Amino acid sequence: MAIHEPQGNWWQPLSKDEKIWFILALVWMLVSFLYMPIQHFIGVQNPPSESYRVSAEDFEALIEAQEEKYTVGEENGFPVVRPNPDEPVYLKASMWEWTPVLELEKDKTYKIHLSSVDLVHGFSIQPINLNLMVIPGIDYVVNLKPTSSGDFRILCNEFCGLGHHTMVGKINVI
Amino acid sequence: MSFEKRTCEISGLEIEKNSESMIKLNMATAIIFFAIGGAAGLLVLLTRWPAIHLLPVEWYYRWLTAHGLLALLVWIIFFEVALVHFGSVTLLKSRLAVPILSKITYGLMLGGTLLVVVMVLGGQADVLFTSYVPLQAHPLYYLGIILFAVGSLIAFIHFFINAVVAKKEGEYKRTLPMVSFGIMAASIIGIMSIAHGAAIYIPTFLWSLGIIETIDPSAYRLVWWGLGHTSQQINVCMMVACWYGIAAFLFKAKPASEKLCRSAFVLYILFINVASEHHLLVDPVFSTWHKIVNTSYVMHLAVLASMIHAFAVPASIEMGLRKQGYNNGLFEWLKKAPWGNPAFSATFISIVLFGFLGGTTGVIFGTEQFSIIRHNTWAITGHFHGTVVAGTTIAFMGMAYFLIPVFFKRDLIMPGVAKLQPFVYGTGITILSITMMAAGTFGVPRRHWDYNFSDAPFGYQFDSTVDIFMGLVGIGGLIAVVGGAMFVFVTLGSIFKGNKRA
Amino acid sequence: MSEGSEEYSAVQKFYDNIWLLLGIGIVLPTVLFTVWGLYEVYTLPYLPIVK
Amino acid sequence: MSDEHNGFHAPGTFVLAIIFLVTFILLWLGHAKWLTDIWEMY
Repeated sequence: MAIHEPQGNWWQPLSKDEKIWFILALVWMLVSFLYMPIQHFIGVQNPPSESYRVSAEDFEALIEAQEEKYTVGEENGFPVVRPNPDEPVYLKASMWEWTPVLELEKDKTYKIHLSSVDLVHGFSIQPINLNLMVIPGIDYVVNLKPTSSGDFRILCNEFCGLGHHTMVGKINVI
Repeated sequence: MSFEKRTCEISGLEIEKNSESMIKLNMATAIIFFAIGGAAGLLVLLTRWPAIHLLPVEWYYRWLTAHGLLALLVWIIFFEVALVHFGSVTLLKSRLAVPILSKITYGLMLGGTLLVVVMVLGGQADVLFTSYVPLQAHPLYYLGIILFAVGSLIAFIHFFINAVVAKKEGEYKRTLPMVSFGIMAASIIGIMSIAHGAAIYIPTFLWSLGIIETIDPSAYRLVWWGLGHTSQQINVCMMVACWYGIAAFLFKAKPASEKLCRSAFVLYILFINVASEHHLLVDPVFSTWHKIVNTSYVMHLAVLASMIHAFAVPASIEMGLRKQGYNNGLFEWLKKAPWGNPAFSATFISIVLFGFLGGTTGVIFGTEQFSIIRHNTWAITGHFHGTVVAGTTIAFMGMAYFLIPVFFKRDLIMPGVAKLQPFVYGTGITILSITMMAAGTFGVPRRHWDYNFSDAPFGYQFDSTVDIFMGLVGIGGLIAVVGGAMFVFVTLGSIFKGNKRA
Repeated sequence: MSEGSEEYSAVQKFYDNIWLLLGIGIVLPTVLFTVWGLYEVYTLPYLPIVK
Repeated sequence: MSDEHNGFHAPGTFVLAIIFLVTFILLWLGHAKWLTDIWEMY
């Protein structure tokens, strides 16, 4: 019984069903874990791996410089920025807003720098449901290529204080 | 060695006096906190149910913090402390090596819990379960967590002291019984987990006092999850030990292969802890190799272990029942199994639900790329209600139904209610878990007060299917609350008012 | 080490050694997950800013 | 029992386990499909 000490040598061969099950489970696990590195070579959806440290002041300065250069309008009090696909794009998370509203072109790849100037936030593009973490003091470099057009929302999905549920930003893809 | 003990006529176990009182105390405390944590869960549920939307925003987050702490940590760890005593004393027919340590454990854990609950409900710690820096709570909140953690750390270390004493006094020769071995594995994971807890909560406590200036948010997330996810692996390991235990007590079941089952526990010990990486898959800072090695190459070996257990335990039950004569066809043993015994039905429900709901989704959501489409959505909440609630909590319920008559020497009251309880609770959690995952698939965030975004600068409406799932989560949750209340009434009622046995 | 006449495999001896399991169970994940992770946190370069 | 290490000790459990494995693989494949529906990112 499993509540008594087994006697003697218990290193004994397996029964047939155990053996088959063990091999099936092992093979399936091999498939599942080989998928991860392989997907980095053959897939086009992978978690980005480039990141840097950045101070809140430096990041705010980059956001301001971008707004001066590329602002094309205003929506609900937020500047609408239409960046050049060849240059880095900056998106700031703070309590409780995403700045600026980005206007991106479909099927162009952008290098988007994500950072927070206060707390940890969660970057969640809806309705396509693409989720990343945004950490204060860290710049996360995301190579993003919108493959559908329309109006998208950025929700915050990491708790960031009592206004957390109002933290909604916008991306327009044209 | 001679020490005071009695032989239990239900189980044949020899029960030593010092450990008996600690097991009773920890089990009863666990169930009381289960009741409070469940009530907190009901408030959270009624707030997320769009038709009711009960609590104002600040109280939603406070009760959510309380629900997480009480249901995920306090209920489960108090019960696990009882199991540590059970596995290292009762099953080894030994004695409690250092009785005072058990008392210190209990005092620290209870004191810590009360401090934390007062701080959270007093509005001094609106930081949720994870308290990611730079969110800051009152220093006493961190102190409460530290006290609780130190208490449980002592309990897990106590396992090893008890085992050494038992071996020295000849109570076992070389190999721990399977159930004790599982609880030993859980204790190793527990020590590893709580060491990480100390490594992160002590600096955070000093930071909240102003002694340390800053804490790196990425380092915090890394080390915190060394506590946060690893503590869930204690639960997995304890749950599996309970499966083996119930199978042995009810069916005299022997693990089909000591070699395979023990290897599976060793794989847990070595590899399951790095599953903490699941929380960091879409984080900046950590390299692709850190993510892949920790989730893939290593973690999958632990999943392999779970798949071994998921086969070995029902197989040992099947072999036990076939020996009793239920040998016709493939499934006669399953049909004739003692479904009216809540200890059995809870265990079987736990095995099935943990596998299908919690286990599969855990591996899938923990795959590096799939994390992009599931991270921090409600699907994650659905996943861990499939593991910690449908798996661990239901397994512990089964264990409680078995252990209460053994240790309290009282019969279960309301046997009819007890018989139904695992089915009611299991049904509720299944609906809750599946519909949460479905809503998460559409992007509904976890830990969110208002999924209609009525005060946001840009409005957003989820796909209208989501409304159906939100309603179903509410209904599943209510069924689960009824099942949970049944458990609390039966167990606490039996503890205090059950018929006394000789 | 021999007790009685039976031979025990090396793996069985390893599984019965709870202190060894405790040691490896703490060291392995701590190095693989925590130490490696902290190394990456504290060696992260600063964002090269183009002025 | 002569077939101690050859026969199936628990055929019923084995069938349940295969059902589990198939569910697992289907769910996994579903996620592999849903992943390709999102924007390209690396």
